[in-house]
Amino acid sequence: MPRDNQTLLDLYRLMALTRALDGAIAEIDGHWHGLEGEEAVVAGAYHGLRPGDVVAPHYRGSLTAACGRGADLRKLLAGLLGKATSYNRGRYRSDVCGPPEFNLIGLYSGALGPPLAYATGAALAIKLDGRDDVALAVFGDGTSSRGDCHEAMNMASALCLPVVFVCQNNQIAISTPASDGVAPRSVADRAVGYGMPGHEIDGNDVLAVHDTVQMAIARARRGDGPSLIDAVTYRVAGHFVSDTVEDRPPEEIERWRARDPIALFRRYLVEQGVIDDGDLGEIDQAVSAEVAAAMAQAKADPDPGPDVLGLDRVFA
Amino acid sequence: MPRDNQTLLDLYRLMALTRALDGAIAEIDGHWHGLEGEEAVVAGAYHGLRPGDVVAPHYRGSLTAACGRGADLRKLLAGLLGKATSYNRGRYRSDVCGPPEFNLIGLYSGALGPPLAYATGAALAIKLDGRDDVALAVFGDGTSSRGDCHEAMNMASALCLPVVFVCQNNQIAISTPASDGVAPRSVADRAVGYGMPGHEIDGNDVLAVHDTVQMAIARARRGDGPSLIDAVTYRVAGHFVSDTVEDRPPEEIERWRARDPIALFRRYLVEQGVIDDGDLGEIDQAVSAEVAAAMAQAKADPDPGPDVLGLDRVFA
Amino acid sequence: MARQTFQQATVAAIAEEMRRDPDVFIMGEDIGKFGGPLHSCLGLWEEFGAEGRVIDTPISEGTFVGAGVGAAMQGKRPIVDLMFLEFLGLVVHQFGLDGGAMHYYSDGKVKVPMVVRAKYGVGPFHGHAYDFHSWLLNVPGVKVVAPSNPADAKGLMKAAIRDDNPVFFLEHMGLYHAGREEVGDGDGVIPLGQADIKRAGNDVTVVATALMVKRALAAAERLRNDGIDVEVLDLRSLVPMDEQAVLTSVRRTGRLVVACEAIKRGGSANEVVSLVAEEAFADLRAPIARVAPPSVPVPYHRELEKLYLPDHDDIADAVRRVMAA
Amino acid sequence: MARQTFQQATVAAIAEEMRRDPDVFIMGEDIGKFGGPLHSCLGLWEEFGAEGRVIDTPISEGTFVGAGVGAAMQGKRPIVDLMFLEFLGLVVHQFGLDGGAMHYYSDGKVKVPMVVRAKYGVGPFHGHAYDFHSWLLNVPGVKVVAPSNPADAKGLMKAAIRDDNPVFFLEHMGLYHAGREEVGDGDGVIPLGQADIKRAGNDVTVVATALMVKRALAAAERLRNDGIDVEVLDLRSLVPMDEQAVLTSVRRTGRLVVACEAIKRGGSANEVVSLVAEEAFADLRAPIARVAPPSVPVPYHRELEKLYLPDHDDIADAVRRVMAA
Ligand SMILES: Cc1ncc(C[n+]2csc(CCOP(=O)(O)OP(=O)(O)O)c2C)c(N)n1
Ligand SMILES: Cc1ncc(C[n+]2csc(CCOP(=O)(O)OP(=O)(O)O)c2C)c(N)n1
Ligand SMILES: [Mg+2]
Ligand SMILES: [Mg+2]
Repeated sequence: MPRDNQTLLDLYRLMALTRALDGAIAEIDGHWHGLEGEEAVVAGAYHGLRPGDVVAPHYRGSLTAACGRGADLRKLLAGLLGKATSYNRGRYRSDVCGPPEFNLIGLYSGALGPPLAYATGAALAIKLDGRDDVALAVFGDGTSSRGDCHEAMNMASALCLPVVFVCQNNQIAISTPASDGVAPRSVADRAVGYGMPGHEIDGNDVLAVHDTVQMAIARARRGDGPSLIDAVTYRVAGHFVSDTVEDRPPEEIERWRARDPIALFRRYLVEQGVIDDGDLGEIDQAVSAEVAAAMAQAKADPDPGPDVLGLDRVFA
Repeated sequence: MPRDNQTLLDLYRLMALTRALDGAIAEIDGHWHGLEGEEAVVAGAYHGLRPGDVVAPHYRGSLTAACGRGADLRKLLAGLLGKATSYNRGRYRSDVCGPPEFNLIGLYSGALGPPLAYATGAALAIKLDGRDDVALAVFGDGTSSRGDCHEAMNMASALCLPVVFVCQNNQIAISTPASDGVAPRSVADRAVGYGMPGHEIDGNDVLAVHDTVQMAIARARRGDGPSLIDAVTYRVAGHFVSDTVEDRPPEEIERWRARDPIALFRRYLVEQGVIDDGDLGEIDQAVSAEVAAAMAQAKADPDPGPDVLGLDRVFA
Repeated sequence: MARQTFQQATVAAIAEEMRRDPDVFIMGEDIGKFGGPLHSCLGLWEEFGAEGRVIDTPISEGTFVGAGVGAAMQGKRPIVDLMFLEFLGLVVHQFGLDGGAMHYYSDGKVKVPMVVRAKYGVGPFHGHAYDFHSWLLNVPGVKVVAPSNPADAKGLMKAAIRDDNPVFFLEHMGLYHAGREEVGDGDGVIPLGQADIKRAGNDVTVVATALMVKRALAAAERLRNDGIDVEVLDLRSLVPMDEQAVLTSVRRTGRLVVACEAIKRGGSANEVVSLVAEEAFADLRAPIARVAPPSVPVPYHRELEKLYLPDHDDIADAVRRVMAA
Repeated sequence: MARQTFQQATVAAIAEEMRRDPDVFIMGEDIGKFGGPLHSCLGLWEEFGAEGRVIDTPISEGTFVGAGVGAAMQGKRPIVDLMFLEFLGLVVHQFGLDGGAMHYYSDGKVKVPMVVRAKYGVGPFHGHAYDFHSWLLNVPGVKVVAPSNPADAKGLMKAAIRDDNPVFFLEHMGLYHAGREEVGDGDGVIPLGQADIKRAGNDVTVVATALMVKRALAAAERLRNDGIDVEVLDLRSLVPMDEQAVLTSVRRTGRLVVACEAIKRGGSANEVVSLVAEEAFADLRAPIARVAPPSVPVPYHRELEKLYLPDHDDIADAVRRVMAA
């Protein structure tokens, strides 16, 4: 797949931003669901979408989706703190629910699964309106056991809707290894049952992710219907920051750490002569500074006042 | 698969009984969901189970499951009429919900799908108790689109439970052809996604059904886990008796009528020298007489009195 | 003006709104060429099917209701035919918890203009009678409509479709084909949240919706012979509830009976009772009475079903009780 | 006797029942080696895991709750850890409509002895606070338990496990790790349906469950300084509800305030209000008052959350209001 240097650097930047955010948020929020090791999936999937495309991101990576679509970092971080300056003035958390003005569908309750239906509905709206936008529905390996997954894929296939389903398969759900919670080895194996293309890919290879997602998006834009991509990666982090229970073999974690997607991509970029180490370091620094500044601002931002409770603002 | 003449004749008898019931009930209940053409699936699946096996039948064929397990015909028909002599004294309908004393799981609400979970739970109980019984979960092609199907199969596979899933695939759901409601051609294609064996079989061939179900049951009894069988048949009848809307090509219906499972099996039995036409006719007559007698009794049976309402009998 | 059944009036409202607004579409099981169970969508396929605005879905309730939410977020105005209210438990998360919260949680940026319609109730169709609408009162952000006659059904369905929130629209199977009544052909939107006094009276207020309105009216006729003058207040929508209308009536009559088809324990009747016990206590001259089925599953035999469901006698008895107190 | 938290007492009850009855087992997400979110099952894996009685399930709520129903029909006594009450909408059909109806519809032949436990409520864990238990009051055949302290949690969990019906067991996250209290180590079953007077008083009855009991007691302390003597009645189980205890108390005090963490509209508080408005009207000296969150989704920022959830001041204000009326 042809891609220009700008795309490569944008992908790198989104991965670096994801990591920088991860570190900064972990410091202030013990309940943050980190995504160390999974940056290639989220950057690869969320980069290069059009404004009319609709995204229902997996909660782990929701902030990356928002950043990838142009949301403001300070407002997002304010949303993590519930500040009045956040996109919803503190009514709801930004870490699992992105600003809808960027065509993001979040977790409005905390239940995993239903957003696949909302993405399917967005695709239906797209089709009814004759747009050539697409919906992207991303979910975890654990979430793939929910009936919502089955129904959404089956319905998207039956109605030939422009949806791309991506499993952010970090091979674990809280403590449950995918091998226990997800019966087959690959979630992509399910595609045949829905009569749609299924792709199992290396989720630590950002270009594999990006290329495959873009290919599936192109197919959907053409009106050829949904696809299912199983991007296999690994949750190097705990389930959330203060999750100290770790039952996986240390060697396994180390093996995956050695396949760190950012390090892999850095090596690739340097080897291909796209950029040198020094300039990569500059990107890293710029991103970190941006995050630090946004965080400092968000922290200083005001808390919401009682008016935000908005007892009469439930109904439109 | 070795089978004795008795099994063959029992299978025939259950098919004939199913058809006789179908005709007799259609006369009195405009809302009866007939199963002309589907007798091979239900007789093949429900014959030859052990008392400890648990069955969650598809609603269309629920009475056959009850008969196959030894339930009393008059009580069942009384249950259709809500009579005081029915298994539950008129509290609930017998056409979609069989008597639990025969290890039958019915539709206690009218929702299709959840009984697959109940069957999965029965299999879990069986496994916990170290029994070598099995659970049989039968569902329609339309029902296969429910998330329950996915979750039950995935969970049964993940926990290696003794469940046999059978799709009574009559290729339609009310008015929706399987090709519109179920994305792939064969429901059996889904098995690979759950890492379990999948079998697509001719649902008009009672021996194919019986053999395949029994093979899957044997596997489950051995502790080797669940299987999925797609028994492809055809709903020659309307969705229910007074359903006059018919949008399928008459030739298609005629083609399947020509493959009537009872006629096919009769021919086989005669050709194999198991029984001759005259004796088959006698079985038919005996079965019809039995149904007529049971129906007459059920009709004459008393209605439930106000005490059956049992306001204080909701809780155990 | 035309004489229409509840079913016809409801479908007419949908068709008129689909003509008026190209963003309105409808989906559900067997609602296309088949016309919908009990003719819930009769004729829509013929008129709008070719435009793709009448969509047959697989049997995937949570997901097609969820798809309604997702399409509404994109600016469409979906009507989802759930077939039966009995399936509410399969969709309440998508419709209620998520669909109802989006406008609030997004600080007004997301709107979810959708209607879920559902048949229910004891009637000629023998099954799927369960009435669980009461749950929805306890879910923030969703509206609940329960018309009692064809004209109201039409006007309320139009309002529901034009509403920018998730609206649950109840279609009682005991009213569905139960006779034709005059229904206006004009726009005739009936705003949600406006109760209607179906019979004025001075002695006692009976609050009801749907089939219970009919039965309350029958009870009122009988009670006239006893010299009891009953006011029958049809809430029409339970959320928003016309609290003023209830309070005004009860303040005048001093007595309240609430009739409801959901089982008594935890039913929506309780909201009316609580409103009055809080706000109009000083004007109450007698205990409040609820008339509702006992807290058992809907039984099957028609005689048991009759015992289960409150009829005009049960309502009349309750009225006599509060009059005697 | 031991000093235990709510979480410890609950898990102790489960462990003791699992020791007592080999048919009891537990399943849910991450309840095995991981010990359950918020330690909901801490230690059970170590003791019962090898016997296969602590079962980690895939993320398939409807199906693992349904599997509980199916296993219960076979004579097992499953405990299902739903993790959060927020997921009730994903399982209410299986647990409630089907599970609750089986005993009745089978004319007593099927029993469904199971417990679904679920965490909820505004507390230190920031999220999944939604309280939708009120729905279950309107579902025939299921019981609902909501303890307010460790000792009650233990005794009620034991009763729930021994009960032959589907029981929903609420575990409030604001109480979960909120301090140790004395808990008996004996069998100490607390029968479902027995309210408990947590504080005797003469002027007004405050009915509450779970966290609201704690806050009602705090309000009562403050009101003592105003010379108002509050009785705090902890329902402990909402179904069955100890109607006699409520009526007896209100008949004595003549005043009722009901505090509830579910949003006000359609919340379970309404059942208490309705009971009293029907049965003890003659003894009421003042309007009834409900104290409950407004009908909006639980907001996120801690300050908004505080405004949302009734505290002792809100309860005290309501008491003062009914005293002044
Ligand atoms: C319907 C539902 N069930 C359970 C949970 C609790 N929960 C939160 S995160 C999580 C694990 C999800 O696993 P996976 O989909 O693989 O995502 P990951 O955490 O690995 O990114 C669970 C079970 C939930 N939020 N929603
Ligand atoms: C959850 C649910 N959705 C919808 C219905 C309404 N309904 C009753 S029968 C039926 C068709 C089912 O199709 P299928 O599973 O293929 O069974 P068949 O009728 O063909 O035997 C439907 C949609 C239902 N009972 N339950
Ligand atoms: Mg995962
Ligand atoms: Mg079918």
